[in-house]
Formats: sequence, C-alpha cells, structure tokens
Amino acid sequence: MARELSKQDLLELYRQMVLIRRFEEKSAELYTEGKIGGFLHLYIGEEAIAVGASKALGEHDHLFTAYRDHGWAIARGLDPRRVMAELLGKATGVSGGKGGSMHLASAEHRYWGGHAIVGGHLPLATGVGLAVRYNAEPDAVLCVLGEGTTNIGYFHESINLAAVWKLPVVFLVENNQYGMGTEVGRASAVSHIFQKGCAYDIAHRQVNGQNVLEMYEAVDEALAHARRDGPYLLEAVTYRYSGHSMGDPERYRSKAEIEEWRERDPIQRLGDALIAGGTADAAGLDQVRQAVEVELAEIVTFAEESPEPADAALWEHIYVNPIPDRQEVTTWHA
Amino acid sequence: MARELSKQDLLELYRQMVLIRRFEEKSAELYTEGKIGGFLHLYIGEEAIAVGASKALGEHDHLFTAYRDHGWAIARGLDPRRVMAELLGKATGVSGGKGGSMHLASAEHRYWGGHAIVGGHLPLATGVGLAVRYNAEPDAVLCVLGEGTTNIGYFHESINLAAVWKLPVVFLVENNQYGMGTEVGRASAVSHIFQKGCAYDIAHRQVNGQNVLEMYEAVDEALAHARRDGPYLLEAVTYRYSGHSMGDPERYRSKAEIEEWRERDPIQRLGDALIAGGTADAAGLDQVRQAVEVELAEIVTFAEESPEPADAALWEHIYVNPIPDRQEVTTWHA
Amino acid sequence: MARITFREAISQALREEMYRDERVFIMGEEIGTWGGAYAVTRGFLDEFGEKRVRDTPIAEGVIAGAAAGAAIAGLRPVAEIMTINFAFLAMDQIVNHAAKLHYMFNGQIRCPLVIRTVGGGGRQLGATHSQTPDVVFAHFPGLKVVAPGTPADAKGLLKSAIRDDDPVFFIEHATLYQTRGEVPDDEDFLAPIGVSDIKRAGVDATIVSYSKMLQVSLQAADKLAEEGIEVEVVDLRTLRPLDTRPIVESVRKTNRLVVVEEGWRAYGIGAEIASRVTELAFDHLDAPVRRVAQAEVPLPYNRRLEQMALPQVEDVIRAVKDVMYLNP
Amino acid sequence: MARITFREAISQALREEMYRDERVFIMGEEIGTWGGAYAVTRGFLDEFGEKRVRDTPIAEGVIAGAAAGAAIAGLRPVAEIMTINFAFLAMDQIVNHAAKLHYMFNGQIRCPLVIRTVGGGGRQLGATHSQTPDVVFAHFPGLKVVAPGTPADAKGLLKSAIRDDDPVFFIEHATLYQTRGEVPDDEDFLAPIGVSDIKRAGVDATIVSYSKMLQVSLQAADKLAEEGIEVEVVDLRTLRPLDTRPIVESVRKTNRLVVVEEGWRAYGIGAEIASRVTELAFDHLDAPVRRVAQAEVPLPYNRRLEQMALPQVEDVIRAVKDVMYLNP
Ligand SMILES: Cc1ncc(C[n+]2csc(CCOP(=O)(O)OP(=O)(O)O)c2C)c(N)n1
Ligand SMILES: Cc1ncc(C[n+]2csc(CCOP(=O)(O)OP(=O)(O)O)c2C)c(N)n1
Ligand SMILES: [Mg+2]
Ligand SMILES: [Mg+2]
Repeated sequence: MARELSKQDLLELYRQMVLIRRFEEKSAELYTEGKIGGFLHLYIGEEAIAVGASKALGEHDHLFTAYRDHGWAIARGLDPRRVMAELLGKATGVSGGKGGSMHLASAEHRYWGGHAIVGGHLPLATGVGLAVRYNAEPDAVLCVLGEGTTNIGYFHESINLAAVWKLPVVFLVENNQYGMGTEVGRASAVSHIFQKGCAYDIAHRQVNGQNVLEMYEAVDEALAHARRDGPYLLEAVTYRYSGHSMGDPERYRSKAEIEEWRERDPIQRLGDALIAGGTADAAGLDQVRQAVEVELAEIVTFAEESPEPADAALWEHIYVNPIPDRQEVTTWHA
Repeated sequence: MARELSKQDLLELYRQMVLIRRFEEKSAELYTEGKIGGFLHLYIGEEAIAVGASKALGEHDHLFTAYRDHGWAIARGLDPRRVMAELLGKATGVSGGKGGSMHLASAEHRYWGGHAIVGGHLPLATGVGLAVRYNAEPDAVLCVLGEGTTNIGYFHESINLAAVWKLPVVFLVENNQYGMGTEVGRASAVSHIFQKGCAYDIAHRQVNGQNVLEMYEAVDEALAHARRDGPYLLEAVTYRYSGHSMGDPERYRSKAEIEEWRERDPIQRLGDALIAGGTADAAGLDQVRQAVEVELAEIVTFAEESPEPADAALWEHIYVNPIPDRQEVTTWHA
Repeated sequence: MARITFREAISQALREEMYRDERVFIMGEEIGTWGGAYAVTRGFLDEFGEKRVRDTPIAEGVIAGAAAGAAIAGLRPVAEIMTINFAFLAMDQIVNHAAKLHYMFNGQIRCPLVIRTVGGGGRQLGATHSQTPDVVFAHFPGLKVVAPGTPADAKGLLKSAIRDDDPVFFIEHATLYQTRGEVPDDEDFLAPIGVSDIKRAGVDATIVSYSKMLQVSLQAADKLAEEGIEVEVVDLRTLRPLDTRPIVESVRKTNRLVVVEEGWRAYGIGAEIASRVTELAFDHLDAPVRRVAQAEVPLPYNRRLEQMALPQVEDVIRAVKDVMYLNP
Repeated sequence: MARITFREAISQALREEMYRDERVFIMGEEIGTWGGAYAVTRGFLDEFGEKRVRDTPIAEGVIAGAAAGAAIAGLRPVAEIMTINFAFLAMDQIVNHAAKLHYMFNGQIRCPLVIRTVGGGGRQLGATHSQTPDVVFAHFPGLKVVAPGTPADAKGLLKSAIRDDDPVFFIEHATLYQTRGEVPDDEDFLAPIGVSDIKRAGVDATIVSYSKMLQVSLQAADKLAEEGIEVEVVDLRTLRPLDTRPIVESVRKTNRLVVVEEGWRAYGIGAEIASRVTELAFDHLDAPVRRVAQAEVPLPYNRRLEQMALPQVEDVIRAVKDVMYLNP
C-alpha cells in the first residue's frame, strides 16, 4: 500500500503540476518567438501522470520517457532552469544543448532520457531492468510511452522479454487518445491498452490519469509488483490539450472534445479536492501559483542568460575512449 | 463447415504425407552426400499441418511460409521434381537454383515463398491480404510461422495491422515446441501461443497439428472466418523429429521426448484411422507407399539430371526494369 | 510550365498517378487525416477516400513490409516512412525483402513498391532525427534509390518511380519542400531514373551533388561565377543505379572535381563518386577529388553547432578553390 | 603462443573477460543451451550459469536494445546477433540509440556494449543470409566497427572491444572460424581498436583488405611472390574509426593500391579507402586504385553462381597486375 500523503506532500504535488503547466505555456511562447527550435511537444493536460508517478518512484529507481518529457524531467527533480536551458540549446542545459527538448536526461537522477524514436526506449528500459536483476538491486524501472507506441514491434519484444526474465519494469502507457492525429482505435486493435498485457500473462490495469492521487497509488503498486514479480503494464487514461507538437494543424479532433476534457483538468481537480478536504484554502493555492510565477521568471532568466555551448563541444563526447592520434574520421572536416 | 472428404481425398492426404516424409529423408541423404548445400530444415513429424491446411486452401488463396518449406511446397501442388531440383541448385528448380531450400516459391500457385528471415514474411502476407481487400477479392492468405517467431516485433505489428484493417489473413503457428534449441516457454511469456490473439481481439484457437483431419477442418474454418471477418490466429501443436536443420547438435532435448511424440505420428495416425474406418486396408496403404518410392526415384533423377543455371543467370532478375546502357553498377565486376 | 514548390511537385505526382492508375495508393503514418507530416498529401483523404489513402499505426516494419506485400500481389503502393531515421526500423523489409524478392525467386515475384521518405538535417531536431544516411540504402543491389534536388525532378522522378516495376526508395529533403522551380504541366512528363543530369554548365571545375546539396552547390556556383570561376554542376538524382558518365565527361573537360553531400564523409556518397572518377578519368584529374560533407558527429540540437557540422556554401566554394589551387 | 582457431580465439576472449570482470555477460539467440549457432560459446552455460549466459527470444531489436540498456546501467554486455543479416532488425537500436546516446546526452550516458555478429557469404545460404554489409554500420559516428581477419586479432580485438567504453560492432566472418593461427597466451594481450596493421611487407604494390578477404589477399600475395611480385598487405581490422596512415605510407612506397572487400563495390569499404588515399597520396599513385569486390547482385544459392559473384584469389592477382600494368 502506498504511503499516506501529508498536507505538505499534497501541496507539493499541486505546486509541481502548476509549475509544469506554466513551464509548458512559457515554452510555447519562447518557441513562437523563435528561441526554441526543432520540435516541441507539450505536456499540458497530462501533468497528473508525471507528478503522481514520480512521487511513487524511489530515489534509485530508473526512468525512461519519450520526447514529451519536460513534465517528467521536472517531476523527477531535475533543475527546471537547466531543463529550460536545454530547450534553448544552452551549455547549461541538462544535455549541454546537444539534446534539445526531445532529449532531456540526468544520469544523477537515473533519468536516462528523453527518446525521440517512437518505442526506441523500451528495449533500453528493459535492459536497465536486466541490470537491476543482474546486480540483485531492489530498484525498479519506470518506462513511459504513448498509446500510439504500443503498436510498434518494440512494445511486443520488450514486454515479452521482461516477462520471460521477470524484469522489474513498469510500462506506463499515457493513453492521451491520439498519436499525432490518429485516434487510438484507428491504429490499435484494442482501445483499452492495458488489455495488451493478456498476451504476456503479466499484471495489467487501467488508471485515471487525470487524478494525481490515483496515479501515485497505481504506480506505487505497480513498482512494488515489478520489484517482486516482474513487469507490469499500466495504462493511464488522459488527454493532451495542445497539439501533438507546435504547428499541429489539429484537423483530427473537435474543440468540443478538448473542452470536455478540460472539465476533468487534473490541476483543477486536485485544487478542488484540497479545498474540499480542508487541506488548503483558495488563498493558499493562490500563493502556490504566485510562487510558481516567480520561479518561472527565474527559470527563463537563467536559461536566456546562459551561454551557448563552445564550438569545441561539437567534437566532444562522440566517444568515451576516442582513438588517440590516428582518428582521422572524427576530426577531419572540410 | 468443411466439406466432407471422400475416400479418394483421404488416400491422397495419406499419400502426400508419405511423399513429404520420404522427400525429406531423401533430402537429408543428399545433403550428407554434399549434393545439397546451405541450410536444410526438415519437416518430418509436422506433415499433417501442411497437408491438412493445403487441402483447405482454395485455388486462388495465397500462401507464405518460413524456410521449413519443402512440405508446404509439395502440399500446395508444386512439382516435387522441381522442388528437389531447387534444393540441388538446378536451373529447373522452382526458383531457378537461386533460392535454395529456404526460398521456394511459385507465383503460379500463389505461393509467395519460402522466407528465411524469421518473421520477415508476416508483413508481406499482411500486405497481400490488403491487396485482396483492396481488389474486393474473395481470397484469403495463409501465413505460416513457427512458435519462436511469435516473439519478434513483426508478429505484433502484422497482426495488429491485419486486425485494424480486418484483413483476410490466417496466421498459422506451427508450435513444434522449439525454435532451434529454445523450448517455447523459455522464449515466450505464454506457451500456448494462441493466447496471444487476446491482445488484438481476434479469433484464436489451438488445434492438434498431428491430426491431418483436424488440421483440415480448423484451417477451413479459419479461412472462412478470415474472408468474412479478418485475421485469425491458429496454433497447431506439433513436433519436429529431426534437428532444427542438418547439423543440429541437439543438446536441448531428450531422446525420450522424441520417442513420445513419435507415438503420435501423424502418418501412422491417419493410416490407423483409415484402416479402422474401413477406408483402406494395410495392403492399400502399402501400395501408396510403394508408389511414393517410385515417384521419389523419379524426383531425384529429374533433379540430378537437370542442368546447372547458365553463367548469365547471375545477372538476370536483379531488376524488372534494368536501367539500359548506363547501368555501370550492376554490370561492372572486377 | 508552372512555377511550383517541391512539395506541390511531389503532391502533383502522387495525385496524377493515383488518377492514372487505380492500383496506385498511399499508406503511412499521418498521411490521411493529418495530411502528411510535411503536408504533402493534404486533401488526399477527401479526394480519394480511405481505401486509397491509408493511415497506419506507428509500425515502420509492417508499413514497408505490407506495402511490399501489396506490390507482390499486383498493386502499386506508395508507402511513406515519415523520416529516413525511422527507415532503420524498416531496414530489413527494404533491403532483405523488397530488394531481393525478384532475384531470389528467379523473376517470379515483382515488387513495384515506392517508399517515400524524408531525409536531412538543419532543423534542430537532434541526432536521431537529422540524418542523411542515403548511402546506406544505396548500397543494396535490387533497390533503386532516388533523391531529387529540384521540383521538376521531384515530380518527374516520383512519377517514374511509381511506374517502375522495381522497389524504389525515394528520398525527399525536409528543407527542400519550399523550394520553387519550373515544372512541366504535361501529365506524362517523366524524369528518367538512373540518369545524372547537368544542372549548370561550366569549364573550370565540376561539382557533383544531389538533393538539398544540389541547391547549396548551385548557390556556390553563382558566387564563384561572380569571381569568374565557371563550375559545371552535375546532379546525381539517382544514387542506385549510379550514372557516372556525365561526371566523367565533365571531369575530362574541367579536370577538377568536388563532391558535395550532406551526410557523413566516411563511407559516403562522395567516396564512390571519387573512386569511380579516379578509376575512369585518372589521367584527367589535375587535383585529387575533394569531398565536402557533414562533420563526423551525431548532429547536435544547438543551432550554431548544427550549422557548423553541415556543409555550407562557403565550404563548397573553398573546396572548388582547393581543387583549382586558388587557396593560399 | 598457441596455434588455435579463430573460433577458439573468440571463445577464449569471451571466457577470459568474463572471468576478469563480473559485469561482462553474454546474451543472444542460442548462445546457451545450443552453444552458439557457430559453436563459439559451447560450454559457457555450464561454466558461467544462466545469469551470465542468457538465451533470448528471436527478437533482434530488443536483444541489441536491452544489451544497450544494461550497458547504460553499468554492465558490460556482449550481445550476439546471430548473423549480420539480422542486424538490420536491430539497426535502429544500433545506429539511432547505442551510437548516439553518449553524444546526444552530452556525455552523461555511456554505452559500453559489444555486439558480436557473423557476416559473409560463400556458404550457399542465399541472398538473405549471405551479406557483407559491413560498410553500412561503419558509416555511423559514435559506433566503433571491428572486423578481424586472424585468430590473434580476433582475440585481441574482442578483448579490447569488451574493455572499451563505447559501443563496438564486432563482425566475425562465418568462413573464418576454422582458420588457425598463433595467438599469445597472455590474458592481457590486446589488439588496439582503430589501428590498421601490416600483415605482409612488400614493395611492388599495396593490398588493403580485412576479415575473410585478408586471407584471400594473403593467398594472392603468396602466389604473386612466386612470380617475383612482392605486395604489401595492410589489414584494416577496424572500419571505424578508420586508420589510413599505414596505407598511405605503404602507397608512398609502392605507388600502387588494390582494395579487396567481400561486400558490394558500390558505396563499399574500398570506395572510402580509394578516396582517402587519392586525397592523401595523389602524386604517389602510378595507377588508379583498383577495387576488388562482390558482384552487384543479391547472392544466389547455386554454388557456381555464388562463387562467380564473390572475389577470388585470381581476381586479386589480376587487380594487382592491373595496377602494375602487367596485364595484356
Ligand atoms: C519510429 C518512429 N516513427 C514515427 C515517429 C514520428 N512520431 C513522433 S511522435 C508520434 C506519435 C506518438 O504517439 P503516442 O505514442 O500516442 O505518444 P504521444 O505523442 O501521444 O504522447 C509519431 C508518429 C517517430 N518519432 N519515431
Ligand atoms: C531475424 C532472424 N533471426 C534469427 C534467425 C535464425 N533462425 C533461423 S530459424 C530460427 C528458429 C525459428 O524457430 P520457430 O519460429 O519456432 O520455427 P521452426 O524452425 O521451429 O519451424 C532462428 C533463430 C533468422 N533466420 N532470422
Ligand atoms: Mg498518444
Ligand atoms: Mg518452432
């Protein structure tokens, strides 16, 4: 059973969700201003998943996500200033400006990225699970993916291997109803993704991804199961308010549908519950939101004022052990 | 419901199974003599599947198999002499001596090969199913694979796509208990392969692969379903008596296990049933077997006496539309 | 002749061929409702319906493989792999299956498949989304590999690819879609696969290039012309089969060669061109062939670093001056 | 020094490294109970147990990817992909992930992974099972690609690969396993990655080769010696990073170069070697570089046709005489 959360815990969950939302809204602005390049995938509407799940993660547990990763990085405890710096391609970014929005990571937090090839991180996460078992460590791996990603071969290969070897991996599917413009049922034979667990005889269930407390409990339970018995397929039902990425023409859904989901907004829901339960009052929540605004300003300032990577960075970290002296291939450029 | 089989039909099934078994035994000899090269995968013990299933296939239905394909080619009606000629790499071989044992095909029979990359033919079969639907044709596709092949990503991607698009493809798994030396349960999270169908909400069942009549009925039913409603996952439980391929050290199973399965031999079983049911007597079956020996001798003679491909064949069929004149790449060889 | 974008050219080619031949259809991720990740097939779903405009799951292996299967059965599929980086997930189907079926089964099986995909860097997408590994696909006999650099070629070559009976891997550069150029209106206008093309005549040096780098090379040629240096620019257009004849003829005239490609230099396109030309016109070369290519690093996200790694007009100019021994 | 086979050399390297370092383990299809499709790991399961000798499902994507993941987490996996033809099914994990993680995440992630695989043709396995597409993997910065041609190098390079902190793609030629040669007994004997090696000294011409074709080249050199022609044979050993220095030095001396590779010529290994040498030693070449390579066809099953397509000792001899202008 998940640990009971204190008042402080609950307010912190609220704060994180607000911070993530505001961080994303700010990112969108900076993208429009041309300060962020490449692709930018926002997490707005899905905050309860990362925040609830990260609360359940142990300090030494491992985390893998796809490219929709800002919320995860922040919830996992990475410095939001360095996350923003990465979006701006700065030397102070979590990936030194080389990764960008889709490739955040922090080895220190055992957050192994931020991966932009759909499904490519599933085998990697499975392999980290293997290492955990190999070393007889007590940790688990949380591997986060979209529902559209469950149709690729990696999903099948990874879960099967994790099941055969009983690896401590929780595959957490963020079913936000769409993979780019494709509604879940148009690409997957089953729309309730958790059902796919039946093919591997592994534990599998669905959870309301708009409720941060349910998320916390479900992930806590799934992690415990994984540590003990092996893989777990957990489907969090959710929705993204924004387009798939900046510039999405959004021809595939109606405004009404978005509005309907906004009624189930995870931040609003937690706020209401906190007030209803007497944990906080409206003024208290307001205070939290104001503090977030202050922090956000600092985040942006830090990122904007950070330096660009040096030219030499282009040639760094190609190899851990570069071949000394004779390495014409990597140093020889027209 | 499958059509009732006549006495003649039943004797023909018996004959085909005997022919396939003897063909395989002969191939093993020729391989040992060095007349067949490459890899050679024998079908001995599994004959009931190809023979029963092929009986259910309509003339215009499509067939894809893996590399364990001699039995399928013969059951599908390819000239066994030309199958043997292919094994010997002769110009008269079904693939002109270019394909070899693992790559038999006959466009005329809509038998699209014989594929040696594990699982590689599943997407191709799915695509033929798509073409059938596209053209609103009444045919179905039979795609045959081993149980070890159900762990590769292609299995998942192909069945999911076939399910989403309701394509008329029967995925027939020959569960012969091993993929090379790996027992089914050591590589697959579930040992009853048909169970994997649950992840796609498609029809799925298991059938006794050692009983040719059950095979015929099950495949007939599956094809009918596929034509009407889309994909079907059918698992035939079977066993291969020989090694995975010639030269298998067979360190992974006991002699006793093989003996146990030999008791359920599909040819013996049909023979016994035919006698018990009064369809044939021992002498009649003996006659069939003798006729097969005569045919087998002809098959080998034809194959051995056939010519090698001409040197020019090396340069033929690289492209359907070779680029005339300027095509240095393909004609220029040290 | 109309002046249209590269995007419109591709789109027209698809549309015309779909009207011409009922067997032609398109499939891939987001090509229908979304209209294509690069907006190439916008409107196609309404125009042709779900049968011929097929959104697929994210599953590159079965996208390429099912398209190949449909081709085996007599259709003329045009499958889109959203970017060439994801084509590695379909690599086995492309090189082990589509490219080999015809030969391995002695001509019995045909696979008239087109795989369209989008390559190239320069948009700050990071290492996994910015590759130009065209050479990797061009290495396989049995496949034809096409990579146009102008709207006219884009249209003419895509139409040829669709009418071709062999599997064609068709690479569009992500940053070319806005490029405009004159394109013949004729619905039967085709550009031939396997024929290199001289895009600019010159006498002082030869530049060989293709795709996006063709445009970069042409810009370099313009600038060089201002200095009185007239380079001949040869556009490969097809990477396999590779037509080196116009290159060799050009080098016999100019005696100097620069190859410009966007991908990594080592084991790149330029290596093959340089080797062939050296083999076929050894005595005509007044300088070793110079290769301009991408720095040998996974492309970084940061804009400045990324641009440092990619070949620029200045790099081409410098290389031309190198082979002319004009640099200090 | 002991005289052992290439197979034994690989096997010894694995065994020694597994004893030396608890973090080293092997995984792949049929490496355990079966003992390896090429019998390289026979006995390992009994010796090291199931934890360190891990049979996998047939699922190349997750074999390569899970091995990479285990490497990220600090282990030193040696994953076997049964043949290089199947490595295309793991291509995305190899080139988009393993090769890029360190760079893309700014050095935070390390991926000390070895992927062993078996390449080459000549055993009548048909088009899908006979490829030598080494160049395709060597194209990617971030990856190291090694392909030994002798038992000593096989052992020394595999040990180096396992101790290396970068992902190494290690190619063993299927028809080399029986080859015998002297191999140092010293458990710390290593051969350096990224260093080409002169396998035979000579003055009349230089042959560059690697893997199986090194042996073919050495045979050709023996025969040429009977005619009084002394060729120098350089073994690349590593395809990335590529060490061309000994080649250039050799060519400065012999003024003639032949490159021998088993894969297809177009966009092959030889193209890069020829281009570099022409760039770096243009004035020293008395003849254009000659490339000996596989016919540009999917390899056929029929033995005679297959052998026609593969480079033979006679082809190498002819090429050497070509660059020496000794052929009629
Ligand atoms: C292998 C691969 N194919 C296609 C893409 C392009 N792509 C990026 S995100 C995406 C949709 C993924 O949808 P889903 O898994 O539901 O995640 P979501 O974006 O909804 O969080 C696609 C098709 C890719 N990055 N990688
Ligand atoms: C992609 C790929 N990986 C590995 C192999 C090597 N291989 C050939 S057959 C085989 C076992 C297949 O087992 P199964 O699917 O059960 O079929 P069976 O041989 O038992 O009929 C393996 C691993 C291959 N040919 N292709
Ligand atoms: Mg989604
Ligand atoms: Mg099997």
